Amino acid sequence: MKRGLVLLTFVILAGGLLLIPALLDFGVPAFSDMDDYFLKNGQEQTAANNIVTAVVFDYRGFDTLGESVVLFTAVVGVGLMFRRMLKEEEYEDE
Amino acid sequence: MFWNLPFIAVVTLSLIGLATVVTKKNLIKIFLGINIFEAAVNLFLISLGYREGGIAPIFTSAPSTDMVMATPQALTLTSIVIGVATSALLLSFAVIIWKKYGTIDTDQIRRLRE
Amino acid sequence: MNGFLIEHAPALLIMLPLIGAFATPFIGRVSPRVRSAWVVLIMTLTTLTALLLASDVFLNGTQIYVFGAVTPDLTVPLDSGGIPIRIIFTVDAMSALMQVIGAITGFAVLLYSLSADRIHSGLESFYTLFLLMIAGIMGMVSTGDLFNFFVFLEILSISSAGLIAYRIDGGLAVEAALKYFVLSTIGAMVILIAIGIYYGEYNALNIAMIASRMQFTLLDKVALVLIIAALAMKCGSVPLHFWTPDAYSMAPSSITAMLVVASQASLYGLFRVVFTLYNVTLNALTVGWIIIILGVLSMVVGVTMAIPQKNVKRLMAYHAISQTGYMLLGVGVGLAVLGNQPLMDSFGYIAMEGGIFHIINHAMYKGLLFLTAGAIFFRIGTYNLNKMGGLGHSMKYTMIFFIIGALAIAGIPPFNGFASKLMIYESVFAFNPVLAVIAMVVSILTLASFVKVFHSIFMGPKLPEYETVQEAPVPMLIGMGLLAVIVILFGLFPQLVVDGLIAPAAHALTDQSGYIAAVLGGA
Amino acid sequence: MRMSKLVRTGADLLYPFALIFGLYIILHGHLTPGGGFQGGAVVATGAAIVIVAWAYEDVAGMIRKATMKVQESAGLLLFIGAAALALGLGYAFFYNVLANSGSLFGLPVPFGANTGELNTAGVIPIMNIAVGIEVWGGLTIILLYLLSGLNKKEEGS
Amino acid sequence: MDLPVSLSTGTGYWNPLAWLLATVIAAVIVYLIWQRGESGYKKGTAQTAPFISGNPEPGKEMVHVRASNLYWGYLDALKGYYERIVPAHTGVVNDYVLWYLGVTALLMVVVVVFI
Repeated sequence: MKRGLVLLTFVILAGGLLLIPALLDFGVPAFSDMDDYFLKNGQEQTAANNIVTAVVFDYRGFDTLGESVVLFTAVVGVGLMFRRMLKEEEYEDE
Repeated sequence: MFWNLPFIAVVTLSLIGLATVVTKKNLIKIFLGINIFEAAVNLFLISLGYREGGIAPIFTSAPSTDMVMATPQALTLTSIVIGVATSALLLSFAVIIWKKYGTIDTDQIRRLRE
Repeated sequence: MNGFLIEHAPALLIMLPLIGAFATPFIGRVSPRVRSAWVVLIMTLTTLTALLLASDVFLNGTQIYVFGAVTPDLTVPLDSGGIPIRIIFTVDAMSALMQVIGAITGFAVLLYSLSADRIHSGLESFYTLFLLMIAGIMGMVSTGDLFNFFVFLEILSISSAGLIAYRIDGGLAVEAALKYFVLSTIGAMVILIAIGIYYGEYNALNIAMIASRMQFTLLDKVALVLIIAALAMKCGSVPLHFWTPDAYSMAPSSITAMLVVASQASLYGLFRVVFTLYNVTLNALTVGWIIIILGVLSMVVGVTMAIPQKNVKRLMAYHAISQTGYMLLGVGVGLAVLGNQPLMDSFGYIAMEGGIFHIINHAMYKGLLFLTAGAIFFRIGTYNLNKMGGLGHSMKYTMIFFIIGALAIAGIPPFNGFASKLMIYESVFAFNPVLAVIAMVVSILTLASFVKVFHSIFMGPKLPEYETVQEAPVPMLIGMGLLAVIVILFGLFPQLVVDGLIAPAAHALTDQSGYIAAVLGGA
Repeated sequence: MRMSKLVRTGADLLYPFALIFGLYIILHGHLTPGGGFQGGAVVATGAAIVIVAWAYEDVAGMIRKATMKVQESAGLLLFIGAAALALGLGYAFFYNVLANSGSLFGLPVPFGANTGELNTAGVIPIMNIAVGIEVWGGLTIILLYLLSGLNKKEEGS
Repeated sequence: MDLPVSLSTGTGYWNPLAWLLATVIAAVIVYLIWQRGESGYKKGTAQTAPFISGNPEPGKEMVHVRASNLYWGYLDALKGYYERIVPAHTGVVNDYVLWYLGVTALLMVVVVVFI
């Protein structure tokens, strides 16, 4: 019963996701105006040869801030897990 | 259909990753499944930006100006770093659970239920 | 100066908590007192910025902030042919409302947390994560860019997971955090697939840009399904709610109150996608019914699961699920009649206003209830209802705050829960009477369940083991009191709130062309 | 557990090279493939090699968690400071104030392929350095924490 | 009576202040009735001690009805429902992910196939 449901779920998910290769063409994007703008003007506007870096740190710099914040958050979280606990913190309550 | 092989690989990889998460009972294997799924998503993003015959969008000594799209590469970079952060936190959870419960079998990690 | 502040308020709203979070590890070295003062300062500034921004948005309409442009309002570069290329924050009335919720709850929770979590170690990391959580919520609700939304969603889930596991608690808290984090990571990745689909189809990441190009092809349907399922899971609607009771019950109480706001930020994302990204291009009736069914399931299963619970926070967590159902129901009814202007005017807008009003009400009274549960735990050291009793003799103020919260959640006049529930009942009755009846029965069961909780915690004779229990400390009472005052004020003057905050938010949510015009400039 | 002397010496020798290669990737992020994240990860890999070759107790003396924490926060503050520089000058947050300005990293670049000039791209190299510092500190500290957690378990059992 | 503070709910309206006024009036009436009652009650005398057919008063923890004893009849009446719904919360993370994927698949069928 459960095995059948798992199988059915995955078949449906596979069907849904296979619409991506069926409808999107690899190597031939339908629109590319935003990226053409980056490639055409990015070098002059940001004075960076590497357009990916120009996108990462200039056009989408705010995402990059968020991304380094994610790393920072994970570090703080990991540090919190391995902190030295005080005696009175060690309780268990169901 | 066949020329969309990268997207088919994306679908296959994500199903493998999700199936791992659903069927495996070992926490580390579940995390590996999540990582496979993340890899599939990253592959999806990066293959969205490919244009036939394009080169990497870097002008330093570039042989041509016919380049692939740059944004998906930036998105993938972000997504990879987020994946690293996620894996780190998940692994530290697994370490603590191993220390406190003495097991990483998900059938045993169910003191919170109902 | 004031003009500068208002112009850059969306950026400051993210910047302030981030700078606060980055500097907290340094400042924590000096002394705990300085660290507390620093965190309170940062949170006060953030709250003031949010209120300033909200007042500006409600007076002058949608505010735009373009990161990295020459001026913050230059959305479309002149030579780009009308496409936005940078990350744009689009703060309309709905976003401003969510920011106000996050700021007020965050401020009250911080005051409470200063004394409630005093006994723990690792507090500078705790407050760092707390500020990051605020930044995540603020970013999620104000961004106008899908990938940026994903990034803030991840910030929010990682910081929440760290905070849920904070008390470790013999591994139980870590178990809850693990379940939450596995689910939310997979959900976020699924959202990223959907974002990739939009990008591949329309080569845009800006919500307004995608909305203006939206075709509702087969792939858009797939993306819609992926996003709806992931965000419904993040906001804890049945049958995707399984992480909610675990995470809510094992987190520190102050964090649980913030988790309520966090799940509402996901709810906001769901509404934003459905209303702004798709709007009438999708089959509003079907998707509306999907959201209504999710809502009804959440209401019924949430409240029935709550009644037999023995852990007070777990019980309240199931009620949080049940109340989320009301919001989904109200807004779902609005969605189901979207595009049909007569029906929309007769009850659609009222239903949506009810659902959105319930969001802010829920954040206030559920936050209050979780804080009272935390205050009780602070004094007696257990959440188990079977071990409690007779605390009304010694914790009078806590009891009063609990009564206010419990009556508000059960929809008893004159508290704020009644006002929003009444709006939902009457408008949903016009749509489908059966749904309204279910909503009322759920409300009665909620009252019954809270009568049980009230009886077991506060009623009865003073138990011998709690002979020496005292009232909760004053800072905790201030935090609870702030939320209680808001609950009462919203209950006494609902029309002012609805006219001033809720109706603009509901209209902003349905007004897709206004949103697109604000970003793309009338195109 | 400490590895053999050969491995330890090899790791010590490898570390400066990893450091320099990582710093190269960080500094040339705006000209060649790479950038702050990639370079920071390379440097952290160097630290990981040292950690693998030596025992945790030895490494805890060499690479201190507190230093790494300060380094990480400092990197982030530098990053957000570089972004907030534009606010002080009256532009929007994250505006690239230094690009094409003629001052630090301010040489203009015409469109088209060129050989690359280090002194370009405005705040992008500064942000690359900031992110590089942050990722270096962050990844190293994650390794140290995970290792210290495992270590305590061995003592207990 | 259309005060500016009353909340219109589509088909009706709701005025908390009028409700509050009515509550105060009702409270006053209740107070007046209550005042006419017997006033011979004195605290601290044998009047206030519980009388259980002459038996001694049980301990405090015996008197208090604990939470798990409440709503016994309700839970018993809905036994069939609870026996199904409670075990669904298994606490196994694999099952939770499976629920999530299952709902995604279900929505996929509803949205992609049927509309």
